[in-house]
Amino acid sequence: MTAALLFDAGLCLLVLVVAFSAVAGRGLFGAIAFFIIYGMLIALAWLRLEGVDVALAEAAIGAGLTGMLLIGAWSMLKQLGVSGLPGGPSVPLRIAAGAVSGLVALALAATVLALPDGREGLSPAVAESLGRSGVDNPVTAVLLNFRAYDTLLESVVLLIALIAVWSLTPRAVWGGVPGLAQHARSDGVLSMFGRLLPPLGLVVAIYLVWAGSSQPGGAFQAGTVLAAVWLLVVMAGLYDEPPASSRNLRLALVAGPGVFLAVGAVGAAFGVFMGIPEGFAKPLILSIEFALTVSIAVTLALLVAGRPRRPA
Amino acid sequence: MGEPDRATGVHSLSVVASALVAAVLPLPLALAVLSALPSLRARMLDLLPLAPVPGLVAALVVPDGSVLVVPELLLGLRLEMTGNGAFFLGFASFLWIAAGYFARAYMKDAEHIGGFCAFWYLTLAGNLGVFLAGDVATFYLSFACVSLAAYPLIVHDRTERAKRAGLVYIVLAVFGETCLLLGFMLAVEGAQSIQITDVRAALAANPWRDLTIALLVVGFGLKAGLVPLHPWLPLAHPAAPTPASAVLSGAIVKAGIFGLIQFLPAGAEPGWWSPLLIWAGIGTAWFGILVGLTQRHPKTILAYSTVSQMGLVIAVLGTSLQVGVGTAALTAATFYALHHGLAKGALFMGVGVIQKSGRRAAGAVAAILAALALSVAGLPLMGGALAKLAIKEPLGGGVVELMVMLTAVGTGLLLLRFLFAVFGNRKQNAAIRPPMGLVLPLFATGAAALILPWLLFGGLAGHPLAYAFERGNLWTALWPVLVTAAIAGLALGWKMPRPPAIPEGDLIVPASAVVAAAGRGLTLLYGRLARPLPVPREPLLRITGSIISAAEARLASWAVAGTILITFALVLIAANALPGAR
Amino acid sequence: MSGAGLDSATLFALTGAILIGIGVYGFIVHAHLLRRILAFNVIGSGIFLMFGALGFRGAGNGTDPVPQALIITGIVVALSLTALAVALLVKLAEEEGGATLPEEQPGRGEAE
Amino acid sequence: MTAPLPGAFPALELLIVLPLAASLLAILLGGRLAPRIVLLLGPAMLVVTAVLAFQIQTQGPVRVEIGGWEAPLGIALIGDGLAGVFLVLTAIVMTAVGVFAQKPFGSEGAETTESYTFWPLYFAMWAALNAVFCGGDLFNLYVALELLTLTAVAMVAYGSTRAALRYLLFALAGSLAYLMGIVLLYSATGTLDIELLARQDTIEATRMVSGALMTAGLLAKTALFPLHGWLPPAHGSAPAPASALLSSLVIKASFVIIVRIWFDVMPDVAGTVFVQLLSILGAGAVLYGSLLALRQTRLKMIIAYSTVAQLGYLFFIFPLAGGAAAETPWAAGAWSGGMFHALAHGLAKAAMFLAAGLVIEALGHDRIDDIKGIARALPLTMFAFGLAAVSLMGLPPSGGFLAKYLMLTAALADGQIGLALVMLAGGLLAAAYLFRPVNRALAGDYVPEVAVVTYWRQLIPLGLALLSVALGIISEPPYDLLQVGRSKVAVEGIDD
Amino acid sequence: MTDAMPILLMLCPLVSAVIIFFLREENERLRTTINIGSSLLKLGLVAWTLEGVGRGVIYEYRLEFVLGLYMLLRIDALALLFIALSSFLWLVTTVYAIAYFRGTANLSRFFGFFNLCVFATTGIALSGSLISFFFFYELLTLSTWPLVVHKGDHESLAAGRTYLGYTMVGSAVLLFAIVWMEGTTGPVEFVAPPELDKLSGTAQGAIFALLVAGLAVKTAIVPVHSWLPKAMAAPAPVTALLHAVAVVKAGAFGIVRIIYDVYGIDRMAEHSLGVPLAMAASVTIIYGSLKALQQTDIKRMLAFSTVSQISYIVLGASLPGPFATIGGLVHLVHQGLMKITLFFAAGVLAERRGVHSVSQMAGIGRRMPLTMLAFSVAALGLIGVPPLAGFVSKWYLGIGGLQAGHPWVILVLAASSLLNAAYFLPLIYRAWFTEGPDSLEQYDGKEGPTALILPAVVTAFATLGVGVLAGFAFSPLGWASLIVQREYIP
Repeated sequence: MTAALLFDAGLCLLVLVVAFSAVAGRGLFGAIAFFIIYGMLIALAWLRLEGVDVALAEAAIGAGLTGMLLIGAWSMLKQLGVSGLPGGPSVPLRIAAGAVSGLVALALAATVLALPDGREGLSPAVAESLGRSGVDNPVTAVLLNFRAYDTLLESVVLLIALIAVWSLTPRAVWGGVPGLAQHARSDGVLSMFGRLLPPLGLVVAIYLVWAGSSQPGGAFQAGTVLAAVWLLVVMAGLYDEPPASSRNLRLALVAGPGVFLAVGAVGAAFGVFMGIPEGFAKPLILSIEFALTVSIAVTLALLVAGRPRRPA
Repeated sequence: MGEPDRATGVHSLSVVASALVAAVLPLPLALAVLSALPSLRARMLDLLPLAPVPGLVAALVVPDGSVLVVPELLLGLRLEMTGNGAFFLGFASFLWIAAGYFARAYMKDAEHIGGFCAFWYLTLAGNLGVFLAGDVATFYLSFACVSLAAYPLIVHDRTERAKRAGLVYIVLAVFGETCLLLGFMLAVEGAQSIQITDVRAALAANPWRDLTIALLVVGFGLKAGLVPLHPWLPLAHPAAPTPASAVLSGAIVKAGIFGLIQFLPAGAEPGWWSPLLIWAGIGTAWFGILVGLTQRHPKTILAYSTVSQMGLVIAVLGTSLQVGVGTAALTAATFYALHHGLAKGALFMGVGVIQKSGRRAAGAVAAILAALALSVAGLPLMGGALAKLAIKEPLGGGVVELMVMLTAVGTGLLLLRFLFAVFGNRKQNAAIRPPMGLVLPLFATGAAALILPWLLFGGLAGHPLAYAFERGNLWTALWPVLVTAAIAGLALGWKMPRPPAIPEGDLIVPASAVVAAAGRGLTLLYGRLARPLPVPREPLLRITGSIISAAEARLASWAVAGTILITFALVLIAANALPGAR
Repeated sequence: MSGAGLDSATLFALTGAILIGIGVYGFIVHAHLLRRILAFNVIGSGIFLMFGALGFRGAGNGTDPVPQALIITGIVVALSLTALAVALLVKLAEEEGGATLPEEQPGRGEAE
Repeated sequence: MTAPLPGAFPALELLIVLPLAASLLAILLGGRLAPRIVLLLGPAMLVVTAVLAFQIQTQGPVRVEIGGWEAPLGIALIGDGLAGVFLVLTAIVMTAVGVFAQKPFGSEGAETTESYTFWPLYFAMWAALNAVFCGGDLFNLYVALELLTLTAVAMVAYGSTRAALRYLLFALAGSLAYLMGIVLLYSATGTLDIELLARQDTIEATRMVSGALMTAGLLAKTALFPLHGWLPPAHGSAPAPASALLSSLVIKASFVIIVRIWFDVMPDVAGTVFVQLLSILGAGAVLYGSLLALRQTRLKMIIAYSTVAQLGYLFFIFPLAGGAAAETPWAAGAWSGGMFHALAHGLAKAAMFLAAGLVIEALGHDRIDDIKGIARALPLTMFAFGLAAVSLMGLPPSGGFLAKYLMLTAALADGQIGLALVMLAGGLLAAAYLFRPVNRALAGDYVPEVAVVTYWRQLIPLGLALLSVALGIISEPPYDLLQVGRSKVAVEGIDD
Repeated sequence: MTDAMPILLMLCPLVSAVIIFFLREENERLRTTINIGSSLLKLGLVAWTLEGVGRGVIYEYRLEFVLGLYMLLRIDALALLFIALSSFLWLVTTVYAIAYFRGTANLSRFFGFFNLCVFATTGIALSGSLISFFFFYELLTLSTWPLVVHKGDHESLAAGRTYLGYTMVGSAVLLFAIVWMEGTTGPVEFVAPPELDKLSGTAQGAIFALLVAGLAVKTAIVPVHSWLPKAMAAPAPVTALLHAVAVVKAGAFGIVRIIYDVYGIDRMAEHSLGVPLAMAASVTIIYGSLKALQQTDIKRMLAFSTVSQISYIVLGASLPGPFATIGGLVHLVHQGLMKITLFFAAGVLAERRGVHSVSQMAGIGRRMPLTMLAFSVAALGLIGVPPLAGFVSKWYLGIGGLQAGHPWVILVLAASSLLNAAYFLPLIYRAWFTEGPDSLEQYDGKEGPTALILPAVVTAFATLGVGVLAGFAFSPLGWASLIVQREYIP
């Protein structure tokens, strides 16, 4: 057994323990905290599996944004005075659920072990077509060229999730500002970060998008960074969230998917839906990525902020 | 048989004759329809005597064996003039004319006159149709027409008595019709033809022979007053207006006799039917006499007399079944029935005249009534004696003949009782001169009853007229009369114990009591059975309902559904993976 | 993977399987919806981990990029669903003052 | 399969692009103008689907390789008969509901939550449905299905947060199971393309497990008994147009994927026990759903439980396809019957929910006990309801009858008397539970006071109901379309 | 032309149904014109067809649905018998209904469904294949239901519920049987006997039983008859239709089709399928009459009478031999004429005089002479009094029963006749021979509007006419003989 394997085994064990704590832990806040740690550990695992893009996404989105969502919900519930059920799940239920989930895990494990060896997957095919994709990073090539249709739908999923969250807005505050008003002191640490971070975040984001074509990174990761920066700024009380009725906001929301779709539609007009001509591949992909980044950033930030709660 | 017999339609009638035959039925039918029209109602009474005229003329003019076939009508309408049928047609038409004339005067001020006329015409059409029918369907139609259309005539007065009589009548009539229908179906199926001649010829060989004959005898016997199917007669005759009673007893009852004549397989000796009919007839004759003697109402007595007389005719018809007797007996029966019909019709009219006019009519009317009574009783040289003479031969001597001859005594007594009932009633105080409209038909019919036998005896009885004057025959006719006179004298001189009061319709009284009791019992029983079983439906529904609701609440819960989902996935895997699952 | 004995990829794949089991447990056992949402995310990441591990070829062969791309898509989708679920949960809490569905509270049946 | 000729009309692509664009446009334009988009898009989509149907009918199945990348690297869209009929159904129902929703989700004055958010959701749902029906890649189907779930849950949330959350939970679980199945399948085969997968004919444990997992997940989304717990509250409490979409289209999406899996992807994997199990659950759904529908007191809840019941029939096709049933005079009788049922049910159910919506608009409620006389106030609406009921009961001459007839023939030819009896019982139960509201609506001899419902809006459910009935009369075009590119398995049976 | 005829016949009622549905309620004149016009037009077409079919022409029209599943409309002699009856009675009923409903609400709906009902009945008559038959059979169920519940009161709604409940179950059974058969034999057309030998003898018997059981519901054979008396809650024109032309007849007609054109007489005999059916029919005949005897409400009495009478048709069809068949077929028409007369008259009595029960009939004949005359004629006809229609039927049935070697049939007929007499005669008696409470009131010549009275009189005349003119080639009897000739002499 090599050291690497030993490390991996330790990591796995840690992941499992943390995951169990997140799932079965007593306190809700503790569970969420464990979940965030768990996300980070998973990101680590992804690094071990040479999936840097995934690691980034997992850390940013899986652990970061999801964690923020959960914490936000937790604090809202706390404000509302809603707590968990007294007692918790009954013992028979625990046993039954344990048995069932154990079975699931066993069945899956068995299936995994039963998988035949020597599977190549699609890496040869990707490698073969990478040259025609316009980018060097195979993951980006898959995301934005080979399976661009998936990504298009995915960006719409994100956008529609926001619309869905907005659909929960009471009529009275429609078109209003998401989230609760932040009253951070203007000279506090948050405020300082809020002033410092945006330019930095912007640079990082642009780099991530740019690098995404050849190295790990891309629109989603970049969008997440930007969204995080925005959230920080808002939390610092420097800027308020824009109202949901803002025309510019709406334009920003649809820009990414819109550009993406437009490129696809133009392709369709020339005979190949979502077809990206070889010569224009890189600039086209990059412009899609930038547009997407903006939209994703705005969408993610608003998703975390939640539905409008205050009149504009 | 399939197709109605179109090819063999023998159009052997001359144009005039066929026009006559064709007019016999439509005329009264048309008049019946006209009677229903409010504007014409009043006139229709006057036309009553006119309607049967074509019948009479046809009976006189149209030769025997003439056939008129109209395949488009009914199941293939066939009118046929047979020998006996012509006689029945003729005498019935005559009686209907007379009674119609009588009715003009008698019913002048009656209520519901439109209805009376309509049904009179209908009954008439049916009655004549019976005698002309050449196919079973037409016969049945005519017979049913008589049966049903006579009902309104019976209940015409709307009295309680009339209603009761009507009820008994209609119940029995419908029963009789049903029996006839069944009998006809069986007979037709056996004959594979609806022609009456074919049907009669095939009846003896019919596998259902006995049942068929039984059904026919019941059906026709009911109309003819065969005991125990007779109770409607003594109820209906007195209840109906007199002209109706006259045709009921004189012509309608004869439809039953004619039916037997038409359908019984004469001379074919079908099993024990001959003795059965003979003895049933004799029984009926005696029953009518005995019960009739206990009655007070003159029309009732006449009705019982009709029962009795028809019993005799049926006895004669019974003999016709024997080999070798056949046609002669039928002719004799026809002759007897003919006389009886006219005489009885006249007697009823007489009662009507007395009713309307009281003592003033006593003289001449009494004379003709007495003469008719004596004739029916068989006083020598009267028409009735000839009739008795005609049936003597087929009866063939022995006990049967003796019994028949003895009924002459009974009949004599019964008719004496009748005369006493008519004239002995002191309460009658109306004393107006009877209108000619009533008297004329009475005398015409009476005369016909007394005279016609003389004219027809040669033709029908198969003997020269002189035969009637042979000593033996005279004596045969005379002794019952003498016995009757003796008994009557004794009865007058020696105060007889009052006969038991048997209600009109005799057997119907206990019978209806039994029916009523049975009805009550059935109702009670049905009530028991029909009570629904107590099924606990409500709680059952509630329980299943609550089970379903509980199940649904569980299934909505994710803890349960999630477990199911996962279990499900595992089961699905197993379903494909387990050995033997594929 | 039986042929190669236990390697890192298998290890992570099996970890993924167990993570799924843990998540399933949480998904079933908790009535509190926030914890269910959390469990959902655990299952999701377990599946992704398994997916990634199964597509991992170790050094030299190169990792299969397609699963990675799919996983990234999956993560975003999961986030979208989580966001909606959280928003719905908050609304439920605002409307009904609870963070559980009524049929899963002991002693209360479905009343809709 | 024919690749589209260069310059051929890109019908399939437009069916994805147009509603997506409309959705984005709706977000951009806002609640004032968004409702009007459908008035343009609806006819356009109808035309495009008609062209597509024509293409499929005349040229055979269409296959579009997106971005020009061949599978397994790229994603393909499949335009076969199955996709064609469901795309047409979607276009019809979506357009009708879109026109109908102009009122409840339009805004006369200021933009409201509903008028703004409904339309992007609506168009996205349309896109998602189209993507599912013509998707040729299992993972892409996953993404499309999630988009569909998002829109559907959000629409339910207009009516009831609780129902929406419950729906979401079931959907999440279903998604995870499906995703798990995909992961295993990809790991085993290295492709997610349906056609490529169909060519693999080895039966391995992995494929079995993944098939089962995908099916289980999709069953939760399709709400097959006993996983239907979420459906009645969700469909019963959503706004009427949303309910119409959910019942008539959304659940069909996951069903179509199940059909694709078992008839196209891995027919060899399914065993006799498996297909029987599905049909037994279907039978359970028919009986259980009907019984519960009988116990409901609200019109929409009856319709919702009716959906639970009607879904059951769809699962009869798994054991009935093939076997002795192949001998029936009708090609792929059971399979075609099942698809016809889905179509007829889609049209009829949409009509019913829209009619129920009008009743609620008129009366302010849908309690059956209190809808007396509504037939006099809204005769066209109740007529539409009645017509739709005819189709659901499977009475001639409706599409429901044709479907039932085809399936019944197959069932009896195959000796599956039990299923045949369940089908008949289901029809009778449907008659029983649908009769109650109709009877109630006809009762009374007065016209109740109701809010004004315009005539033309009553025509929408009527039109849908008429279409559902007409499907039984003008059945040849859809039937023929359905046969294009039909899986061989639909005739030969999936279990042998 | 020959192929268009079925379509023309179908279009007449369908087009008028559609137009009337969309007519405004107040547009009475146009509605009436369309109603009467289309009825007359259809009757004319039928008359024309009658001549053609008499010569042996067969009119046929085929409409494909999906591969192998098609609708076949075909006018043969049997179809024409039914369609002629329905066209005639429909015309009469339309006139009656227009008069009956004058001035009430929801008439466009009513007449719309009314015409739809005609459409379905025409379809049933013209169906040339089993599945086409089922198609229209169901359509009939659906289109009659709104008519049954037209009043919208509690009673008629309950009646409608029962009606649907019974008929739907019956249809389900029927469908099951049809599908079972067609699953093996392929589509069954009436013109060519299906290859039933592919099925085992038991299966053939079972399918037959199921087919008949399904049809028995509408035919109201005991024990599935209860819906019929309940359906009396419907308005009089509707009950008249239900009983005389549309619903019960459809069931009986279906049974006739099954026996003669699906199974065929030989197969019926071979598997002795007819006798049990004949017995069931006989039980129904007796039971219906007994129940009718118990009733005091006129319409309920008539309903049970229908239960009894309809089974005559079944009885005739189930017995082998030409006579029984003729009897059954001819009763199809005769029963319709007689029963519709009774319902028309009963409707008039209830509507104009508020007479509902037997006890209220006293003296009514005097005040409603034409109505009661029609009633009496029809009632006597049902009893089987010659020369009315019922006699002809009974005659042929009885002879047929004997021919078939089932002499008990005539006992059934006799018993039924007696029972019929037992419940009809008192009614007639009361009406004509007793005095009502207001007997002083003189007949004022105003029985009711002509359009209300005339239909009953016309059908009563027809009752008489078909009996008196039974021997004509184009009388119902003549036509039934023609059918039987074609059936028995291939």
